[in-house]
Amino acid sequence: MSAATLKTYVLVYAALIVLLAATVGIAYIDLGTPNVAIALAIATIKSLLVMIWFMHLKEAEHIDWVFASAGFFFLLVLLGLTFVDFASRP
Amino acid sequence: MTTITTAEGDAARDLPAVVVDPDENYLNTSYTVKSWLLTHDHKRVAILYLLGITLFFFLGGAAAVLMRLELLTPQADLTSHETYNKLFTLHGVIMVFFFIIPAVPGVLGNFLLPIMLGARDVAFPRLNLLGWYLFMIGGCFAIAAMVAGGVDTGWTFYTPYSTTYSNTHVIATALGAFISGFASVLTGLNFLVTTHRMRAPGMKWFRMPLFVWSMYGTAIIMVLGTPVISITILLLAAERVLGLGIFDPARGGDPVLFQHLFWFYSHPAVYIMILPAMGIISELLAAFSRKRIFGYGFVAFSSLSIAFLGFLVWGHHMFVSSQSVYAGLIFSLLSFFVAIPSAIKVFNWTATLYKGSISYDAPMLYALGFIGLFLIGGLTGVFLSTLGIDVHVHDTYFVVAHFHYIAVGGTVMAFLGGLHYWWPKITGRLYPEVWARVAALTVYLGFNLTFFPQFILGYMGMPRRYHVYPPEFQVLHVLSTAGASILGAGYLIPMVYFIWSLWYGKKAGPNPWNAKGLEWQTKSPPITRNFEETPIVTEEAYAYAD
Amino acid sequence: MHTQTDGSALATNVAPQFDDAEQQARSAVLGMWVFLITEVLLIGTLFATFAVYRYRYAHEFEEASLELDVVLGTINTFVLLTSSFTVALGVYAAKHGKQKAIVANLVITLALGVVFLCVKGIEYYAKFHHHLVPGPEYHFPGTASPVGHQTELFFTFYFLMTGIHALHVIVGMAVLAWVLKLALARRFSPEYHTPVEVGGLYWHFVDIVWIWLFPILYLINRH
Amino acid sequence: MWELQLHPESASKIASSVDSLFLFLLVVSAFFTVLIVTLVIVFAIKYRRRPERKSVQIRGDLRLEILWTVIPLILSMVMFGWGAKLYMIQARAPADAEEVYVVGKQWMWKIQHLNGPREINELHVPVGRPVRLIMTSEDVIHDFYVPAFRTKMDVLPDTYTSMWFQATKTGRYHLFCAEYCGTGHSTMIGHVIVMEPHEYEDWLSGGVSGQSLAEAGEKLFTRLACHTCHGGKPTDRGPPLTGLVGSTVRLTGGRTVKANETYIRESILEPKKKVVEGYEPIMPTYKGQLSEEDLIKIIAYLKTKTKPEGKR
Repeated sequence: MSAATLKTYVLVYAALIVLLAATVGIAYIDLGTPNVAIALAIATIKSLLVMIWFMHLKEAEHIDWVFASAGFFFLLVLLGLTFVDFASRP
Repeated sequence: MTTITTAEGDAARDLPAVVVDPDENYLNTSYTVKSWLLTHDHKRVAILYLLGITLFFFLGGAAAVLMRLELLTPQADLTSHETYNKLFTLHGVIMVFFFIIPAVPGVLGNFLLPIMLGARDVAFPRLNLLGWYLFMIGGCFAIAAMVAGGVDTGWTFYTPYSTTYSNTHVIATALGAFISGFASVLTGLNFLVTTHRMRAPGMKWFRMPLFVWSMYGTAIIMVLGTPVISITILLLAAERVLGLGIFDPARGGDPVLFQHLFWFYSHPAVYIMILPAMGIISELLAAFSRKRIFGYGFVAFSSLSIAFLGFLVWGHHMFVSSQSVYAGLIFSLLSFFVAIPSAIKVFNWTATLYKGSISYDAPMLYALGFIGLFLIGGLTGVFLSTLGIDVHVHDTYFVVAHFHYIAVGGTVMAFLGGLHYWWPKITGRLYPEVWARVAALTVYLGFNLTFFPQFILGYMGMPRRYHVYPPEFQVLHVLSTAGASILGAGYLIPMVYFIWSLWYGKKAGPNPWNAKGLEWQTKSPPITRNFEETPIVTEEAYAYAD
Repeated sequence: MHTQTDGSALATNVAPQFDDAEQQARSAVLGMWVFLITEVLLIGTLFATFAVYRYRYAHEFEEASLELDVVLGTINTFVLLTSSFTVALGVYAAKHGKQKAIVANLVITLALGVVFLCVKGIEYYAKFHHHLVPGPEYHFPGTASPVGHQTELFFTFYFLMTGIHALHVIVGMAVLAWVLKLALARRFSPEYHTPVEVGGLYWHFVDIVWIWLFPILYLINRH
Repeated sequence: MWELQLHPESASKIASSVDSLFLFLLVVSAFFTVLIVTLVIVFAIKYRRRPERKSVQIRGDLRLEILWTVIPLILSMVMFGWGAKLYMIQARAPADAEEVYVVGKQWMWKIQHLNGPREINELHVPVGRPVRLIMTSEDVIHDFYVPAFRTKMDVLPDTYTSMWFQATKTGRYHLFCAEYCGTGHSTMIGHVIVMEPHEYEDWLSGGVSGQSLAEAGEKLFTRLACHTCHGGKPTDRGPPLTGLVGSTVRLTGGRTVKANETYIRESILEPKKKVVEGYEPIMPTYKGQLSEEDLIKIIAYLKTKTKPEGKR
């Protein structure tokens, strides 16, 4: 629950920029299907960095965590069950 | 249940005392129109909502009356095809978006939630008022569309009919629903934050009244579901105006995707309608059998699980839509799971009556009636989750009857019961008990006569949204219309005596029902800040000892 | 803590429905998170719709995606990430009562917002120029089917998603401008800085949306 | 006119199964409704408020909660399984089902039999033989609903959906459009006429057209000169079409697709969307030149082009 210091912010920012470079770079290497997975994984990590440190979830109460993840969870429900239909069509 | 003691902040008394008129309450602090239109008081916002939804209820009801009259005979006598289609669209849009969804949360939720928690107001009073304005503006869009010539897509707005083929005022109506969606979001947001942050000292989660639990579940659905319908409506409007191809199969779009997005909200919206009603019923049963609700924890958690599971079952509206067979199987299976928490509630309510001390006041008559009607509505929902049966009765009057048993037999009955129960608190006046019991029985009889024949019609194969129909269905339609006229009368009676009671009703004390709950421990009507002193809660809900 | 009567309402910046500043601040932050849930689902629904069509028309969407300018997209991502950083610094400054730093960071953030919108405008102009705006003028130069509407669908989503995102950038800038106005009036202190924090949360959310838009629109299948 | 009928006619193989399942649900529902309503009434009377009696506070009972969670759960799983079984039967038409094409438009049903006859708002079928409907719409979504057969299916524009039934009783049954489709929705009705097989054969041969759907399709195929590219020779610019329907096709880029009616329709109208592996995307579109009925004719013709015996 310790409050973030200036150093943390700088480190998080640096990490975000490195990840940006990584995602652009990897996009130009042909890896087949993993390209999509890697791009989405990097986006997930970047979002988590922003949410945990910049948006102070690290110092937040449990309920803020629950609410912060609820939106993404139900979005996955929407995406998942819709794809059950579209992906299993003949 | 609670004892009101002075909170440990006596320092406040040293401040220059505001001279308080002992008769002052939230209604008589000011009489100006401005004081109402710019109010931050959740109780006044509730009254504003009450006026709004009453207006829309009678508007939607008028459309229903015209439809029922038209359906007396198999052929078209009263209206043209166009007019009939516009009538059922109007009825659906108004009743769903502007009556049932805001009714209980907007009126009883707004009035009671902060008081039941021991708070002075909701967390964001200005947003609360803004919500009412958005609701009314949205309603004005819908009414304007009607006045300008109406809309004929059905409240479901299915593409490509709504985007390409209908020549009516689709956009104005859709924008009406879009704007009022924000009102829903603001209500839900306020309820969630208020419940988390504004509980009085000692008001632990498992001391909260079940009405608050059900409002909490409702708020979750409002916050999670509404944005999806908002953006979907926006895409629909963009497609219609700009000629984009998002849902248009001729341009690579998929109309079935529209149905997925539409029902992702619109199925949980059914739980926005019924969860608050369940909360009211829990309050009424406890108060009029003078008992703690049997299995309080199970009833509380069933509200949350209904809110959660409600998001997983939307595809059961699409069993014959050409969605894949596997999707159909999964949605059917999940739909059965949502039946379980509803069943748990019904069993616990019934068990609550056991060894109670039951009185037959009008609110209790509504509550007992609710159990029967909700039972039928819920069980026929199980029929519709069952794949083989749904293929036959989908889009027939069976579905129409089912959702009216839930939304009207369930929610409207509960809303009326709740309105009677809390009327003395809201207005400070008692309603005439005899008339109220007569009205409750009239509504009950009229409702069943209107909608039970529609189950049979549906199984016989009568499709919904039919202006003319084969003659063999006529007898049941005539029965249904007869019931509707009784039902209509049943709704008008309370309207009359509620207004009458504002001037001539007996004055109510703080607690006319001798009930438990923080709302009965403050004056009737309450003061603007709800409580003279912040209450401190020391007992669980429904701590009846007699 | 719950000793509210008329007395503490007189304390600055505490609305009458709250007991104290702490309750008010916690309510505001939670309220913002709840609001962000609705935003996640609002924009998320567009992502889900996009995903369905990308799955169905994978080839055409990949072709169309090549028409987007990765350099400008990368610049804009960099701009928004940096603005998120400066907003975070602004909140940090507010927590520590550094008035000048709050103002400076907010000004930089707003400037970066303007840069983002300008770059976006350049991109839109190029698309317009190349007849890639869905509508009667639409013409796709690549090898994909000229009659199929699938690449047009991609650009429909490109404009819808980036357009709605740009709208959020503008709203976010308006919020931050209001916060800046309060900062200039020296309204914030280590005890009271809720508007900075809440405005910051919104801005970070706008950044996160772009973090997702960038790869799915510009990057996937670049090679 | 004032006859009262409480049960729909049952005239297909699946209808009696649906009715049995419905009856099962009805009995279960009636049991719980009677149980709850009786308990409510008994409690309400027995424990009515009397000055000398107080309510007894009971907090709950875990055993009861488990009981009334588990019993409905078991019952509902039975219902799910039974309903799913019927759904799977309805989803899979028997291979020997006779095919009939249906085109819905605002506000009529156009029906084409393989042997030639065309009808509007009427569908003649033989009793005792499975019939598969292949359906599409010219405009909005419709729904082909025959209550006596207990089955319905949405009819969508720009794609084919299908449903099947096997009539068990001769007679004349209602056909409804069950998906709201605009002004004349309630007039988009008709009849399904179930006939004895020999009467049905007579009816078919009495049709005015004289040429079968496939024959008409073949003429169209020749008139449009499709055979110049799809002649079946290895040197042709387009892939061979013999034995195509029902096979699995490899596309450029390695994907495979099942060559069903929707695929063929799409390949005629948007030929460059799914190109067969080894061929150039050079086929022009036939969008705007072919009506839904023309497309059905060509599909019916292609279905007759099966490979010689023995080869698969």
